[in-house]
Amino acid sequence: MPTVELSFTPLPAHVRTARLIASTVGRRVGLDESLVDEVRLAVGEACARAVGVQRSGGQADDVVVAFSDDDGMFTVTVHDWAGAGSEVEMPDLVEATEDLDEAFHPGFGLAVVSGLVDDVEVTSGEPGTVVRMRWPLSSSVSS
Amino acid sequence: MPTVELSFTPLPAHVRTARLIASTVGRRVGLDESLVDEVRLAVGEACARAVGVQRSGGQADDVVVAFSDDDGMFTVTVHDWAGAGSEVEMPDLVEATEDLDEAFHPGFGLAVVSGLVDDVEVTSGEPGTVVRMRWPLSSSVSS
Amino acid sequence: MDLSLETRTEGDRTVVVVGGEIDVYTAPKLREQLIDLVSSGAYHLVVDMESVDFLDSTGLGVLVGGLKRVRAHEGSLRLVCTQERILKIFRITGLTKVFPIHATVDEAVSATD
Amino acid sequence: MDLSLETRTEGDRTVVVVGGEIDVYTAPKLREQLIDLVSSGAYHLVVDMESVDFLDSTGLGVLVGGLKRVRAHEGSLRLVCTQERILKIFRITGLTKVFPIHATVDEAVSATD
Ligand SMILES: Nc1ncnc2c1ncn2[C@@H]1O[C@H](COP(=O)(O)OP(=O)(O)O)[C@@H](O)[C@H]1O
Ligand SMILES: Nc1ncnc2c1ncn2[C@@H]1O[C@H](COP(=O)(O)OP(=O)(O)O)[C@@H](O)[C@H]1O
Repeated sequence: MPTVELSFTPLPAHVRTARLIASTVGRRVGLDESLVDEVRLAVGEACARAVGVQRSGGQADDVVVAFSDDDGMFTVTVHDWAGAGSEVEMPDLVEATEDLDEAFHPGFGLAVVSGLVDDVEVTSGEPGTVVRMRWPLSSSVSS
Repeated sequence: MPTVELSFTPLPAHVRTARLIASTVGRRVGLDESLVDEVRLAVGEACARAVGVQRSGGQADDVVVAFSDDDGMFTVTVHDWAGAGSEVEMPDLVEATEDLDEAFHPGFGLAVVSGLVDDVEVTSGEPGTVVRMRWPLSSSVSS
Repeated sequence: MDLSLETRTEGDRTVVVVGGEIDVYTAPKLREQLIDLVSSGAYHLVVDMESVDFLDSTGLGVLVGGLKRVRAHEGSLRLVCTQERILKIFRITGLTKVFPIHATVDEAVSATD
Repeated sequence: MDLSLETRTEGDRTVVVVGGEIDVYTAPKLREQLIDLVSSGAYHLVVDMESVDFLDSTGLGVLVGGLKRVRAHEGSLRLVCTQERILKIFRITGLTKVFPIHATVDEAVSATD
């Protein structure tokens, strides 16, 4: 069961709120301070991607972010409802650069996530994509 | 439709997260800076109350806080699932003081809420209590 | 921010300097501190709230509980607070009529009314 | 924190000093700035990122877009950054191979490679 769950309409401003909550909840469950930055960035990327695919698909449902700590792990999942087919490949960014525009590119953020986070799992299908990230907790301060 | 919705297991630590989100989301939708403190306190009180009644009733479902801005108003609702009968009276605190213990007292927080917030509505019933608070927005920065 | 607590003695008064946030999460710590003091015979308390950033009703409840405890021993519990945002919460709840509130620790320590 | 942008000219280079957070919310502002500069004929850009607190992939995308635009005019886009947390994001994405990254604005302004 998630400890904290956040859902928000797919707007860029709310991605900042999600980031802020990621670092706050992470700290609260005892995440090592050296990982807080990584969590903040990774959750932000996953949420920005979810907001992006839903907006480009005209899908207004709330993006859902769930935070939980179980068995000494801090788990964050980000769900979009953009359906199967919202791209989830992680491009080789160095190769891709020549073609890359500043236009929204959902794979770009996922590449950052997978580069940052050791334990990440991306599942695509109906009703959309789930990005699950996990980090070890050094201590369990509170839950 | 709520702009941002937060749900959390009924634990005191999460009340702090809810407060932090209340001020962040409030600022983001253009809440006047002079009201941010009031919103933070009021949302904290309503959440602390919800956590309290659920814990004393052994009800482990997530407390739900929804934030939205519509028609120039910032609306926050806090839902608990403690069922009808979770006290919602707002006691006259000055009268009550002699009997008051530091033990949890759900009406205490609501008294603070109703003292702080001009536009507040408390609805009790099944599956629980809903505290709805509203504040005027001076400007609509983003939504 | 978390709660910080410091205690010192001034004559027959015990001054508790509180900093940070007194809320549903940290209030149990303050309650313990007040209970410990009363158990150890400190019945005249001055709670300095000048460094408190945030106070909610759980915090108020703990202060009221402390007042009840010291009164059971003919004691006193005085507050030091000049912060408008904190004072407002005492006013809203009518607790300004229950707690003597002072502008400085010196004033609170020497008060006898 | 929001994004801050300041622009100045040093010889044939235009220095853009960026502060705050470059993310999905603020990146459009930076993109506009870069587009405006290129439209007004500034093709040799130095983006000073020393005051950037946060950078996400949307920000990277905008920088890559800027690079493409100046290259279309035989121009350059150099970055100034020594912050490890920011550099890490360029490394992860392989963009250290795409952007010349300098330790100081002076170094970037005088670079000709
Ligand atoms: N993503 C975030 N990370 C850290 N702090 C944040 C974040 N979002 C908001 N805040 C906090 O909320 C405050 C209000 O944000 P604000 O200045 O309104 O942002 P913006 O100007 O982009 O709307 C900021 O001072 C900051 O402390
Ligand atoms: N309710 C809140 N209001 C403002 N900031 C908060 C709140 N909760 C957490 N934070 C921020 O999160 C950071 C981490 O909190 P933390 O020190 O872990 O709290 P605690 O010690 O009570 O667990 C704090 O430094 C603070 O900036």
